[in-house]
Amino acid sequence: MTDHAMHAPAEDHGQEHLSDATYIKIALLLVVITAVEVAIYYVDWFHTSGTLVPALAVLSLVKFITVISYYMHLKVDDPRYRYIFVCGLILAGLIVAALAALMRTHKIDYALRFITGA
Amino acid sequence: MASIAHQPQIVPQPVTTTKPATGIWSWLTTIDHKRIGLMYGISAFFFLLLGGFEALLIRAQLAQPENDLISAQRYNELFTMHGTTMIFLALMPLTSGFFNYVMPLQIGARDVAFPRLNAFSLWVFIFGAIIINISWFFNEAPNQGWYGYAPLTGTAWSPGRNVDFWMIGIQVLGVASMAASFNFVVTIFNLRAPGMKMMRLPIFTWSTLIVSIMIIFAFPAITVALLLLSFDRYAGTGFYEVAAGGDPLLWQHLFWVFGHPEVYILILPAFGIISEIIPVFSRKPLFGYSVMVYATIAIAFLGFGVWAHHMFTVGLGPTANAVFAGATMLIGIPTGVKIFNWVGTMFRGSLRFTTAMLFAVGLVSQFVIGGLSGVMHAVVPVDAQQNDTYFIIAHFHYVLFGGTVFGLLAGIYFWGPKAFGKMFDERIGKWHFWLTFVGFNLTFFPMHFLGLAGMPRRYFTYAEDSGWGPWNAVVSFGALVLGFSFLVFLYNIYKMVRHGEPAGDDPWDAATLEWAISSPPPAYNFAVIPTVTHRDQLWWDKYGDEHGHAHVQNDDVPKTAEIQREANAAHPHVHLPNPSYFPLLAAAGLGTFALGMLFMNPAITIGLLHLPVLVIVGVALLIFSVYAWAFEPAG
Amino acid sequence: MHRGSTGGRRRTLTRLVTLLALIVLAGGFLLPVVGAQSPYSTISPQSPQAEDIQWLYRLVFWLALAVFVGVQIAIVYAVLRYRRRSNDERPEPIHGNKNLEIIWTVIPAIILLIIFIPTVRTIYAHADQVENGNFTVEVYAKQWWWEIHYADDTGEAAGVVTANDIVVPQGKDVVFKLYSNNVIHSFWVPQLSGKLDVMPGHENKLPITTENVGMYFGQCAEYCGDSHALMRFKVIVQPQEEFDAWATAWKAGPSEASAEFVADGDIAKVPEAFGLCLACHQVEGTNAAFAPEGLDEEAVTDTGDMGPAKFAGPNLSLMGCRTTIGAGILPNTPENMAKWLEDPGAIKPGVYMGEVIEKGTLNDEQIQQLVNYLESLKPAEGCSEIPVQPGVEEQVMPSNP
Amino acid sequence: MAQAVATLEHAHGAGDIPHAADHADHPPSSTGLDSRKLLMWLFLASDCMFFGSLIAMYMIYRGDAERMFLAGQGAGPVPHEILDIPYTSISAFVLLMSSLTMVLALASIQRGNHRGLRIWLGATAALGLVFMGGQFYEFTAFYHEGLGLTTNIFSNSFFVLTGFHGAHVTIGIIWLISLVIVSLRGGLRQDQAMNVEIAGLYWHFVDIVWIVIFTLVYLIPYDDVTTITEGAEHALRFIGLG
Repeated sequence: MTDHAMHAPAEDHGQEHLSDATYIKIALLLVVITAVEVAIYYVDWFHTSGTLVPALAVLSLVKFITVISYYMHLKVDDPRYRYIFVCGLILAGLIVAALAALMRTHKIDYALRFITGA
Repeated sequence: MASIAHQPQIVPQPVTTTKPATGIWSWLTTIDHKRIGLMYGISAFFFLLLGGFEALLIRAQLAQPENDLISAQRYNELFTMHGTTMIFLALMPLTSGFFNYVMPLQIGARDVAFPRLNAFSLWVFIFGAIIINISWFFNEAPNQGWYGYAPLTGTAWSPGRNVDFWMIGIQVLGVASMAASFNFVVTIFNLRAPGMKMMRLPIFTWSTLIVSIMIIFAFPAITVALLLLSFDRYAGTGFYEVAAGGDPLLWQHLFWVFGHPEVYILILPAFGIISEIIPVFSRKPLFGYSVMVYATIAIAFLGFGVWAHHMFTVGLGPTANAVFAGATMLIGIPTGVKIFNWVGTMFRGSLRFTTAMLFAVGLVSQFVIGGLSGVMHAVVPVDAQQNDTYFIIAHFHYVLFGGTVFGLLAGIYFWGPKAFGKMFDERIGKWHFWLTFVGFNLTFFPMHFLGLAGMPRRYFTYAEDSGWGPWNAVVSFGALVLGFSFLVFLYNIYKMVRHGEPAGDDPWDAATLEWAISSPPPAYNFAVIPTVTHRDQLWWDKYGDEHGHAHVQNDDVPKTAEIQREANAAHPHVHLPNPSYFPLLAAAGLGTFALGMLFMNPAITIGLLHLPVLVIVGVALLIFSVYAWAFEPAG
Repeated sequence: MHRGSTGGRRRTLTRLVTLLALIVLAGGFLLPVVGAQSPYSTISPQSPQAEDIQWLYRLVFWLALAVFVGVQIAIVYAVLRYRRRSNDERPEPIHGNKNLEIIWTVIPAIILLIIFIPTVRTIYAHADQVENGNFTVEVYAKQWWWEIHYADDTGEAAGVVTANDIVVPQGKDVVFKLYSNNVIHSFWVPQLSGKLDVMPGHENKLPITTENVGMYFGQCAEYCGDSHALMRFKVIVQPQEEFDAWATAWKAGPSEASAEFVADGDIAKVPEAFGLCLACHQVEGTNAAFAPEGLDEEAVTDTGDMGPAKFAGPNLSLMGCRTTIGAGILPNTPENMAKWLEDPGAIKPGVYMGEVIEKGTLNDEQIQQLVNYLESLKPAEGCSEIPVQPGVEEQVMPSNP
Repeated sequence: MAQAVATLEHAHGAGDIPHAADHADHPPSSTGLDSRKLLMWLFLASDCMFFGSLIAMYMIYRGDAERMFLAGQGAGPVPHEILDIPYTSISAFVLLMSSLTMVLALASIQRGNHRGLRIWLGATAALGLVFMGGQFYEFTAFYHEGLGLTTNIFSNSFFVLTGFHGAHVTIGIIWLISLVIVSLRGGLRQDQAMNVEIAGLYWHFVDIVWIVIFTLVYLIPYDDVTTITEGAEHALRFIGLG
C-alpha cells in the first residue's frame, strides 16, 4: 500500500479523460471480438481441433481486460484501485479453479451410477 | 491502583460545546461510532451469556452417561444454537464493537467513513440475531449444526422451519458483517490522521483492516451457499440433492471457503488486542512490529487456501488431502512467529500484571495449546481419528476461548476505562482471571482425553460402558466454574459502573492516540485532528525517543495530549453529522423482508403468513429508507 | 537497567520453572495414556492402518509437547523475571531482532517439514491399500443404523445382507465401500482405522487389514439427525472357518427351531404379527422380502422425498445372533427385544420404526410372539462365539444370548 | 439477496459524506482517494467472490444434465437443445453498448454537459431494460419448452446464475433512472460527477460478469471434450496437483 498520509490532502478527481472517439473505438473493438467469438463457434475446425475453448477464453479475457482498463479506467486511474480489484479477482479465480477441480474428480461417475441405478 | 503513580491524575476537562444527546431516541438514531460500538458490545455480551447458558445446559446433559435431562431434539438445537450464537452473535459482534469503538480513535479520526452505514450494520445485526433466536419461541430452533451440512438441511431430512430460521438469520447477519467491513477498510485507508502512515498504524488497527478484508472476501461464499440452499428448500431445486443431480459436497466447499477464514476473522482481533496490551504493560514497544504485520497478512492470505482441512474425512482423495495438509502446516509458521514476538516483547520489559495483562498473557500461553493441537489435525491420518471428536472441541475452544475470549476480556479490561471513564476493581479482576483460567482448563483440557477415548461430537448421550463418564463429569464441573467466573465478571462490571474510580485520560501510560483524549471521549473524539510523527506516538510525546532510557522529556515538541486538552478547553465548535433514523428503518425493512421470507417456505404454512405480505412491506420499507437516506443531508 | 537479581530470587525462579516443567511433562505423559481404555479408544490400535496413525500421532505429539514446554517456560520465565519492581523503571525499547525472528521462523518450518513428509507418505500408502483389497464389504449408512452387503470377492458370504454387526474373516485386506442415500454419516472403528465419511452421491473406500481376531466397536462420527448418538456398530473379526459357517447359515435361512412359525397364506415362515414388519424388514429364506435395501434409487419419489427408502429397516436374518438391538444401543436379550418392540421411539428418538409402532400398537401376546420368533433366528448349531475386544483392559462384554 | 441489498446500501451511501461536516483541519482522505469510490471498488472485489462462487457452482454442474441426457436419463431439455446463441449474442451486444453509453454519460458530466449526461444515462438504462427484456423473453421461452427452474441440474444452475446477474442489472437500471431524475431536478452538479462514476463502475462490472457468463454458459459447447473445468483439471495435473 503506497502511503500518502503525509501528503497534502488531495481530491480524487477521477481519471484522466479519454476522448469520446476513443470510447467508441473501444466499443467497436468489443463488438468485433464478440462477433469473432460467435463466429468461431460455428466453425467446425475449432471444435474438432480442441482450440475452441482456449480461443474463447483468450477472446473473452481480452474483452474483460479492455472494459476494466478503459471503461472502468483502471489503466489510467490510481493504481490502488487496481490492486484492490485485481486482488479480489485473483482470489475468486483461484478459488473457482480449485473448487471446480476438487469437485469434478469425484462426482461424475458415481452420480451417474446413482441416477441410472447402474 | 487507578493510575500509575508518576502519572499526574488528569481530571477530564468539562466539554460544553457538544453535549451528547441522551434518551432512547438518541441511541436509536445515533451514528456515533462509539455509541454504535457500545451497542454492539452490549448486545454481543448478552449473546455471549446466552451462548454460555446453552453450553451449560449441554454440559448438564453430558455430566453423566445415559442422562435424560434433555431430549435428543432439544440437545441438537442447543449445540447448534451454541455454535451459531457464539460465532455470529457473540464473538464477531464483540470484535466489531472493539473495531467500532477503538479503531477510529486509534487512527485519529472523528468517526468512520460512512457513519450511517455503520448504524445500519448494527441494526441489521440486531435484527438477524432476533430472527435466529425467536426460533426458540416457535419451538423450532435450528438443529442441523452451526455448519449446516447438506443434505441434512434439505426438506427431506429437515422438514420443519428450524433450518429456515438459521439459513435466513445467517444471511441477514452476513449483510451486517459485510457492510461494517467495507466501512472499516475505507476508514482505515482514508481517515488516518496526518502522519499516520500504514506502518505507523497501531497493530490493533492492522487487525481490524485485515479482518475486514477477510470478511469482504469470505462472506460472499456463504452468501451463495445459503442462497443455493434457499432455492433447494423453497423452490425445489437440487443443488445439494444427489437424486436431482446435485452434490452435498458443494455445500461443504462453499461453507468452508467462508468457514476457515472465519476462524481467523474470530482470532485475529484478539491477537490485535493483546498486541496493544502486552507492550503497554511491558513498557516496551511491540517486538518486531513489521513482522507482526506481515505475519497477520500471511495468516489472512493462507487462511483462504486451507479450507479443505475441515474435509479431510470426506474422501477428497490423497492428493487434495496432502496439498491442504501442507498449506495448513504452513499457517503454523506465521502464527508461531506471533507467539514468539509477544514473548519477545515481554523479555527485558517491565511487566505490570493488571487484569488486562493477565488475560493477554493467558492468551499467549493457552492459545499455544490450541495452535499445537491444530498442527496435529493437519496430519491427515491423525485427523481421521480426531476429527469430529471431543479432541477437536478441545482444540477450537483453546483457540476461540483461550484465544478470542481471553483477548476480548483483556480488551474490555484495557479499553473499558476509556469507554466508561471509570476503573475496574483490579482485585476482583484478578479473581475473575484466575477463576476463568482454572475453569477454562478444567472444562476444555479433559476434552482432549475424551477425544482420544473416541467420544464423538454432537452426541446427546453416551453409553455407560463407553468409559467416558468420569472425564465428562470433570468437564461439566469445569463448565460450572467457568459460568461462575462470568458472574464475577458481571459483578465487576456492575461495580465499575456504580463505584469505579475515575480513570483519567491515560490510566495505563499507553502509547496510542485514544489515550490522548478524555475518558470517555467527547462526541467528536479529537478537538483538533492530531498529527502523528511516530508509531507509539504518546510514548514519544511523554518520554521522547520512544521512551528511551534517558527519560528525557522532549519539551520542544507539542504533546498530542496537551494539544487536545487545550483545544477542548477552548470549546471547539466541531460540527458533527446529524443523527439519522433511516439506517434503523432500512435495517427494519430488511429484517421484515427476511422474516416474511422465513414464513413463506411453501412446505410449511401457518395461517396467512405464507402470503408475501411481510416481504412486500419489508421491501417497501427498505426501498423508502434507502432513498430517504440517500437524499438526507448528511449534516 | 538495574535489577536486584539476587541469588535467592534466581533460585526461586529456577525452582518455579522446574516445577512447571514437571507439571507439563506429567500432563504430557498423561495424554498418550489416558483414554486408551475406552472401547472406542483411538490410541490402542489393532490393525496396521491404525498402527500407522498411532506412529504419526506419537511423532507429532512429542514434537508438539517439546514446543509447548519451551514456550511455556519462556512465558513463565519472562513473567517472573521481568515483573515491574518500580514505577520509574523504563526498559530499553527493543524493536526487534532480525536474527532471532529468522530463527523462530525457520525452526518451526523445519519441525513442520519433519511432520509433513511421513504424513504424505501415510496418506498415499493408505490410498494404495484401497486399490489392493481382497475382501469387499459394502456399507450403506441409514438413519440411524448400518446395512452391510457382502460383495462377490467375499467367498461364502457373497450376497449376504446384515446390519450393525459386521462379521469379517481374519487376515484379509478388507475394503469397506461406503454409501448413503440419505444424509452424511461417518464410518469409524477407532481401533482399526480413522474415520471416513459416508457421502451421499459418492463412493468412499476405507481399507482395514484384519490382523487380530476380536470385536471392535464402531460408531457414526458425523452428525446425522436426532439419534446420531445412537448409531453404533461392531466389526467382528473371526477365523475364516467360523466366518464361512456364519455365511452358510445365513443363506440357509431360519433353522428347524423356527419352523413352528410357518404361517398360513402367502407369507411363509413368519408369525402373523410379523405382517406389520414386512414393509421394512426382510428375513432370508422366507417370503418376507419386500423391503428396499442398499441405495434404493427407485424408491426416491419425484418430489425428492425418500419414500420407502427412508423407512426401510435392517435385514433380520440371523437376528438371534446379533449382539445388539437398535444399532448397538441395547444388548440383544429377550427382555430388551420386548422393550424395543413395545415403544422403539422412546428408546431411540426419531427412529422411523417409532412412526409405525407406538406404545400399544402391539399387544403383549404379539410382542412375545415376535420376541420368540426373532430370538429363534439363529443356526441350528447355535451362534458362533463372539470374540473379546483386544487392547482394552476394561472389557465390555458382548451380550450374546 | 445480501449482495443486492449491500449494493443498494453502498450505492446510496452516496449521500453519506461523513467529513463534509468537518473543518478544514481534517484531510478529506489520507490516501487521496475518494471514500465512496474506494468503497465501490472494494464492493466489486467482493462481488467477484460472489459471482466466482456462483460460477464455480455452474462449472461443477455444467454438463451433468448433458451427460445424463447422453446416458438416456434425466429430465427436460439440456443445454445443446435449448441455448440460442444468435439470440444471446444480441443481448451481449446490447449490454456491451450500454457500457459505451455509460462511459459517455460520465464523460458528459465531467465536461458539464448535463443534457448529454441525461441522454446517455437514459440510453444506458434503456439498453439495460432491453437486456432484461431479452432475459425475460429467454426465460419464458425456456419455460414453454419445458425447462423450468427445477427441471434438472442444468436448469437449476442456469437460472440461478443468470438470474442473479439479472438482479444486478435490475438494481443498476433503478440506480441509473434515479440519477436521471436527480439530474433533471438539478441535483447533480458537475463537481458531483463522482456519483455518476460510481454508478458507472457498478454498471461496467455487471457488463464484465456477462462477458464471462456469455462465454461460459453459451459459447463453450457442452459436448466438447475440453470443457473449462476439465481444462483446469489438466492444468492441475500438469503441475502435479491433479
